[in-house]
Amino acid sequence: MALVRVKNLSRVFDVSKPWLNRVIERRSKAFLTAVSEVDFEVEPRSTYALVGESGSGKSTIGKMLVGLLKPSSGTVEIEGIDLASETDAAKIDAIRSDIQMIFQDPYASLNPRWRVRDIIVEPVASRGGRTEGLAEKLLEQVGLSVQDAGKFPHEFSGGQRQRICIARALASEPNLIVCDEPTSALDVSVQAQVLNLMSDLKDDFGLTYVLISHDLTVVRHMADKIGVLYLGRLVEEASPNDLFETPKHPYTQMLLEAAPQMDGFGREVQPPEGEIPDPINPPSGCAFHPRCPIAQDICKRQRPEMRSINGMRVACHLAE
Amino acid sequence: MADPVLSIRDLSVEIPTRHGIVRPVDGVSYDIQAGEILGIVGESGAGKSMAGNAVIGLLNPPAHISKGEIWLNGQRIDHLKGDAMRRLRGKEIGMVFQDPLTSLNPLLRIGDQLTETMLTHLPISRAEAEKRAVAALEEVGIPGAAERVNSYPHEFSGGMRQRVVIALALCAEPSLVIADEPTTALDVSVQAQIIALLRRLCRDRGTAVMLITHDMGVIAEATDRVAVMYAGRLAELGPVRDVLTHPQHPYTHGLMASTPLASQGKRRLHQIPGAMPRLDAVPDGCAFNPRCPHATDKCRQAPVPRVSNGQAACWYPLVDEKVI
Amino acid sequence: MLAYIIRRVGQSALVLLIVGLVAFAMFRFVGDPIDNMLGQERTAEDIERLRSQLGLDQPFVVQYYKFLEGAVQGNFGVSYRQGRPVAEILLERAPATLELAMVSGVLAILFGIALGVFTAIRRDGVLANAIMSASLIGVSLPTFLIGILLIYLFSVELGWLPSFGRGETVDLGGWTTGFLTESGLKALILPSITLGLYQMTLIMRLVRSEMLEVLRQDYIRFARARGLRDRAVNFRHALKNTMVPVITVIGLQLGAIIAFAIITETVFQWPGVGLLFINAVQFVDIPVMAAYLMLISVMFVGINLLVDILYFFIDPRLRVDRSGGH
Amino acid sequence: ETLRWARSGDALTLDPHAQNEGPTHTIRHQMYEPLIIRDVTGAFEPALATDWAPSADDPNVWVFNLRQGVKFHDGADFTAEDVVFSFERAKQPNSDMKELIGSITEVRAVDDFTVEMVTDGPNPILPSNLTNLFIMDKGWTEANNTVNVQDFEGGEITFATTNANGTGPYVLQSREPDVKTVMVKNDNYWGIDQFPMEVTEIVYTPIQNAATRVAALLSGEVDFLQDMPVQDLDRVNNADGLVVKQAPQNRVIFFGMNQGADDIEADNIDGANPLADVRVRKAMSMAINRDAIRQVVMRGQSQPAGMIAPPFVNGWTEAMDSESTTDIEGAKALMAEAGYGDGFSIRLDCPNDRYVNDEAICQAAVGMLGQIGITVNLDAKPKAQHFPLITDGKTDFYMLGWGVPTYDSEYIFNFLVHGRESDIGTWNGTGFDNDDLDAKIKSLASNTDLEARNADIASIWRVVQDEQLYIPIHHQVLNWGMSEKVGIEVDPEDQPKIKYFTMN
Amino acid sequence: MSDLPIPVKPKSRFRLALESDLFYTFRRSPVAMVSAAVVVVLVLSAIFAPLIAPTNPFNPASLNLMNGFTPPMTPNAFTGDSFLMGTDDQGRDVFSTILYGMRISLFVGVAAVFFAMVLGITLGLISGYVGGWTETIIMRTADVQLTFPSILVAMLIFGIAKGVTPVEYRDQMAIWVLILAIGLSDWVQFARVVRGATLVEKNKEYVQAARLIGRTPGAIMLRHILPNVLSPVLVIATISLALAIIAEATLSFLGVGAPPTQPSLGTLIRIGQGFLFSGEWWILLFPAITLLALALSVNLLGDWLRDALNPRLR
Ligand SMILES: Nc1ncnc2c1ncn2[C@@H]1O[C@H](COP(=O)(O)OP(=O)(O)OP(=O)(O)O)[C@@H](O)[C@H]1O
Ligand SMILES: Nc1ncnc2c1ncn2[C@@H]1O[C@H](COP(=O)(O)OP(=O)(O)OP(=O)(O)O)[C@@H](O)[C@H]1O
Ligand SMILES: [Mg+2]
Ligand SMILES: [Mg+2]
Repeated sequence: MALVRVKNLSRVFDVSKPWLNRVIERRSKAFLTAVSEVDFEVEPRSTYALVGESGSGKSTIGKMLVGLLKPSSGTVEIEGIDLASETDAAKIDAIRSDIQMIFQDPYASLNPRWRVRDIIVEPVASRGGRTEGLAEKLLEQVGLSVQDAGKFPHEFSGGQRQRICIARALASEPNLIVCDEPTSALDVSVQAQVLNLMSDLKDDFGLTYVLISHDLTVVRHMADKIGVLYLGRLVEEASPNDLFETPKHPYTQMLLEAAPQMDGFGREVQPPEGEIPDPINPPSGCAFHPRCPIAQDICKRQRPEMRSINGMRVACHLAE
Repeated sequence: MADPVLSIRDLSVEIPTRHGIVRPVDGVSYDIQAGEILGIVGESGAGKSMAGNAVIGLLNPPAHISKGEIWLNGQRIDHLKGDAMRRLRGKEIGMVFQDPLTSLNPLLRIGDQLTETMLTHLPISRAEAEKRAVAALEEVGIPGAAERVNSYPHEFSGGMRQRVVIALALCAEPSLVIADEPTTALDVSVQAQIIALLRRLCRDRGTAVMLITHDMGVIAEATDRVAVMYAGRLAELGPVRDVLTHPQHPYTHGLMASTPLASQGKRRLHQIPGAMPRLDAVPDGCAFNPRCPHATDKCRQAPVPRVSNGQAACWYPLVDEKVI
Repeated sequence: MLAYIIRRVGQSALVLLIVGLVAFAMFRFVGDPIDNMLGQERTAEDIERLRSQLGLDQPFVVQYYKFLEGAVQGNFGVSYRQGRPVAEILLERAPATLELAMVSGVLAILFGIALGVFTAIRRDGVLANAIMSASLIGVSLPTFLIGILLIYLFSVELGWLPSFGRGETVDLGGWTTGFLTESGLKALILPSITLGLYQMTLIMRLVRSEMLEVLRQDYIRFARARGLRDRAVNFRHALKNTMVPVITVIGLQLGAIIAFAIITETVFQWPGVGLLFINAVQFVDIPVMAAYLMLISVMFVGINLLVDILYFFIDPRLRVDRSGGH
Repeated sequence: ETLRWARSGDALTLDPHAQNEGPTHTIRHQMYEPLIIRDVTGAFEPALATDWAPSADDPNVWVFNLRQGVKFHDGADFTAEDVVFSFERAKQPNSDMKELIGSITEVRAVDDFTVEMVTDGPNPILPSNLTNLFIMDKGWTEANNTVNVQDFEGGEITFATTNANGTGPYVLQSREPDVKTVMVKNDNYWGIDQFPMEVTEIVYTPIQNAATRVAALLSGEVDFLQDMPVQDLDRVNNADGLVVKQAPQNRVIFFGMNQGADDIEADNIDGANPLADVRVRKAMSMAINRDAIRQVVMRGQSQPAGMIAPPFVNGWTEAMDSESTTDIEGAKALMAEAGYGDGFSIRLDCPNDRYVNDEAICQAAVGMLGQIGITVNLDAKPKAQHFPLITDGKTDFYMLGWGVPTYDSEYIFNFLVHGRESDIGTWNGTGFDNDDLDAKIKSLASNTDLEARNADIASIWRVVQDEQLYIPIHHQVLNWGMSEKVGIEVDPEDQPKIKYFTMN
Repeated sequence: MSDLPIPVKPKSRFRLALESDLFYTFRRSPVAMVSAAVVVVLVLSAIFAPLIAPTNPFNPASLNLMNGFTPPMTPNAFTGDSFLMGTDDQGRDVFSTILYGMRISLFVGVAAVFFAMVLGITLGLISGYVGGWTETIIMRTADVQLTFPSILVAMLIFGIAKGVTPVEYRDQMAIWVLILAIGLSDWVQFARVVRGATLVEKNKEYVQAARLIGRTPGAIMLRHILPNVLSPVLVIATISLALAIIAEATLSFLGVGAPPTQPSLGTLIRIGQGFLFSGEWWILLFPAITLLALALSVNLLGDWLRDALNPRLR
């Protein structure tokens, strides 16, 4: 059974101007659809990756998964329980301690005024759990030393901080960790350390990851399944090999083509056309159609549904 | 070979700090030819930006050039002061910064920022400058340039703004462009557009480009030669294909190996232990020695050999280590 | 634009309503108006009669409304102390304060901005540092002390400038001005320096720190990297951006000048509303206090409204529709 | 020549009968005239009356012959009718001058230039009461709808509050209350040849802040300064072209104590009034070191007082005026005897803008009383708030200063010793009320046998002294600072009349 | 749980403070050190005034009026007493009076700033963190408050308090009214800065991490955000302290502050300025210098703190 089941998930932000401006300028309310009708499932002990360009709704989905944001519609079920509609406080609490998150910016993720020990044990301490020696144990598990528990975050480098964040995430012994761009602020050499650590911990603790990233190489390296987002919509979902070898959606193809390659010496690519449209007034039909090299009439009119093709899911009228 | 556009000789930059003198650029030398793109790559804090700022004379005090020479088109410029240096900026050296959102003055129209730059450097009339401003915007691929000159920066998207910044850097036709992480803040698709633009300009105008980035992929695709920096020093310098496919310096090698590559599947990533030292605690000898698997006592004591084109700053350069 | 201004006007009106409430509450609850008006030999009847005459038996909201209505028409009642309508006294005194505030405001803004820019640009210069140190003394010396010292030096010891009052004034249809006579102009010098000095120091320090902040911005680095002349960088690029936050504060300071005039007016016996107010406080002359309060807030709100609109013209980002994009 | 004249406060109103207050009278004196004034020496001088005498026929009548050919500023002729009108106006309930003419029952015009005043008994000193009673023009007053005296306390303003139409030597040119009042020479003044009248324009400016006031004189912006701060006398005297002229003032400063009440609220003793015990009052007086106050606070500009009558006043004796002694030990003993050996605490109400260094004197007294165990909490405030406390009987321990424009003890007794009634004893805040004494005081007004009258006065003073009704402090010395070109001697009542000024 | 590693004793806060950048820049700044020294000396001498001062000027019974106007270090003509800084018109030893007056000035200043700080921080935190209507109301109130410069607010409150309190309590009340008045006019700054900082901090990921754990808004505000917004608060508090001291002096100068029998520095200056022309300069000069020294050094410290705590300047 899937650990995470996301159904028809949408999130709309109200970005209207103040009331008075709307009245005077005769505008209606403006809504930004950050996430629109997204469906996916995450198997236990697997890594599910979400990729997409900036503003495609990755973080918004991540926050809805962990309950930091409420969905506008649709549901997120973790272990069969929907945090938004569940009323049993005990169940909610149980699920909450089952989910953790690692953020992009290791510098902003740690309260600079707290000692590392207090930071790490906070998830447990705030629930009244036993914290004796816990921080030290976790620090060793993430490859730091016991002495570090008494230090303050500013005494650590970015990679070390990310390890502390991981230690904090592990403190409440979660099943699911949502990682929002965990390495994009790190240098390659440190990124490798963190990615390796994440893989090790996954095996050791039987963790499930939802990995959010815009870096295709990282995603390919880590994920068991990849979902590609464009303008808040899931446009394609497949295993790494399928996705990278035979991308079905023109956007995925464009993305793969445009991404710089380590062996692409002097590669002359035709750079993709245009930029991501304004999410407040997204294009009709398939949101990608204005930039799509193969777009046809139907793409303008009708929003493509997710279809399964050869074990991949793709939302494109023309994909086959 | 023709004289290089830019030639840096044994350049050091020093910053006096609380913990002693920090040397974010330490004995760096390289040349850039006309029409060539030199990539500068390295981890955050390796001194890439400092080197670029030193060239254009925009080091923030107390940082200053402590040693070495910088030659631009046969003129020595590292000791130029005040107005003399200012005349070179924009005119001879164009600069593109990382963040297009903050590089443009929010209160001035794009066109005004362009004409003001041209009028400062070129002996042309205002009308002429305005005409050229439109042309400059067209050249970097801004649609509807004639109207867009009257727009304010906030009316552009990120990618467009970076094009404007490039247009500004190029509008006085400098012979050298320093681009400090020009694409880091941008999406891949836009990044590809900007890189293509830079390459085209370099090719069409014969401009020399110094492209600072930490993205190996960008280096591979965009540059002709690459200089790898580590802890303020040059680790390796050479044609991009040689350096990336056959790195001689263990650091370059480690860097390449720790990047997840499609070809290598899901195996454990190669990992360089530790992290780049803080610049106030660079170890003696080779700066990389504590992290290097091959380090000997010699690496820990003797200063490393000098880098020359195609050769690494290492006592024990790797041979035949193919990475890609 | 329109919406912006309407909102500002609305907010200003709200501010005035609240201030009005305070003023009204002072009237209603602090000085017992009956006590103040009837004195010793009052009878229960007298009190009742006066209560209904003053409308004190009506509901609070009605009373407040009546008060506001009166206030809008400039009817603030009669000063307990002077026995004259407050509005009349205020009108008589306002020109003195306004002229003083205007001169010191202009001085403070001109010198404040100029010195602020100078000290920011020559951040490490000897002169700039000297100015900065002096400015700290400026904010550390109470205004009244400065006034006393100026009088001592320039009036008593040197005998160059008058030590008190407005000098000769010319009456221009109800507005008495000191601008048109030599003695009036001379009399303005010391008080306006005293009053403006503190605000000038504040503005200068603010301009400096904002300017330094702006000078650190990427677009300034980029402007320098394009080889623009220092003058263009400092003034066209930096100063204009500095003005955006500075203007708001200047607006606040201008309001403060009018209030700080209380001190200056006391020291220099300047016949303005400040002197009136301090006397009112000593005498618990509630009508004058309340009216002064309203007067100050109207001026303050007015200035800030102007400033906000000015703000709007300086910063193009405010002018466009901000809903889309990010 | 312009006289630039400054003092600490402004006239409260111009209405001649609305306020009986020194500085207010001072301004009026330049524009209005009473029947009689006092010259710089304090002697009577004819003003609008040329001569006056009790009627030969009726001891209850005074006859005044009026000056002829006098015109008001607006050109109207001055006649007996105006005098009658003005006296009637001054007797209105709103008038603050009514106490002074309380004994007058009728004023009648015999002819255009003769007026008779009928009193309720023989009143030998009536003329003394008239020196601040200004005459208004009946026609002007009626035309401007200001027949009724302004209700000052009630906050009323009338035409007469801000305008003036007198017979005086100067004409009001402009007035901004608390700011500036300008008067110009009245070229039609009846006495234009009699008096120097060298000042052609008067610019009167109140300056509250003492230092600013002195600075204005020092810097030459002011020619004539009243309310000179005593500490600056030397400085002004030593300055080029400036002089300070001084003279003893007809004003005594003292403390009053509420001794009539059974319990007072300003102290910390419940159920008893320590001030009711004469031993306490004596002890308090003995604790005050008047010499020290003279030396330090007043810088020699005062004369220690033993009674609350200035030396100018009929009834003053040197013996009584030196009765105050300082004796801390004796005072402590008295306190112990009265049962207050441990002292008590009390609030002292004090003005801070009326008398010379009033607040500093109170402060000094606080320290001195502290030495005999009385903890004094000082509450100093402007005169406008202080005086009502006394007249309303809301203070238990207060400072007051008293000048005697009539130069007779009766004036003091009427206001300060007689038990408080609606039209007499109005400034007696002590709660002291002795019916025998009151009768004696009342009889003074109509006692024409001056010897017997003086004996009565002496005996009343004896009681006041023995009861320690008040604690006298000192007689003020008056200081006027002026430019050397101003020629004028100090007026003991602090009432400069500019028509006497010479300018050279 | 024997397999758990033994915790190591971390460095104490004090040691960390000594090693901190702040302390380092402090040691490097002569201005900061000198002004800190001045502040410390002044504050200590105010606190220990009863021990240091030769006389107690607040006890009127101990004064000898004959000592009035004694110049500094010159024997009095009548009593032969001699005073370091002379005496004032009441025979009070100026030196002692300054010490005692400084107590009042400092107490009023510190208490007012503390009051403003607590109020401002609370409202700033709440409006920044909670947002919405709460924020609108609080910040609009702040705008209204800004309409009234401190001096004006203080005088109004003073006037009103004078109108409503019985005379007996006025003296005791004066100081509390001063504190209330100055504090009330000062909270906006704190609220604005704290709100601004809170808006920044609340979007930082450590706050999200805390929310994720399910911590209550109160706990997040207090335990997480508050410690991180304190450095600008510290700067403002220092500068406000200088302002509050000056405001107190100004109000006392205007006669609406400390009573003359318990003079603060401002009251002393008001008294002293009356003797400016008469040659008794010491009555004005010494309190004025003290006030200037106090305000200046606190201001200098604040200035230095602002630079030192500003991360962008480092
Ligand atoms: N609180 C919010 N209010 C309004 N709009 C929001 C809010 N949060 C996110 N958005 C908008 O929702 C869209 C998706 O945002 P999201 O942060 O999920 O993107 P992302 O894919 O994580 O991008 P990035 O790679 O830049 O982090 C963006 O257009 C963003 O501007
Ligand atoms: N004022 C300073 N005092 C001390 N060290 C400084 C100062 N300014 C910069 N440095 C150090 O100089 C080094 C070089 O910085 P530089 O900006 O050149 O690095 P970079 O390679 O461009 O890094 P990035 O990829 O993050 O831009 C950094 O390690 C930085 O910490
Ligand atoms: Mg994101
Ligand atoms: Mg850089």
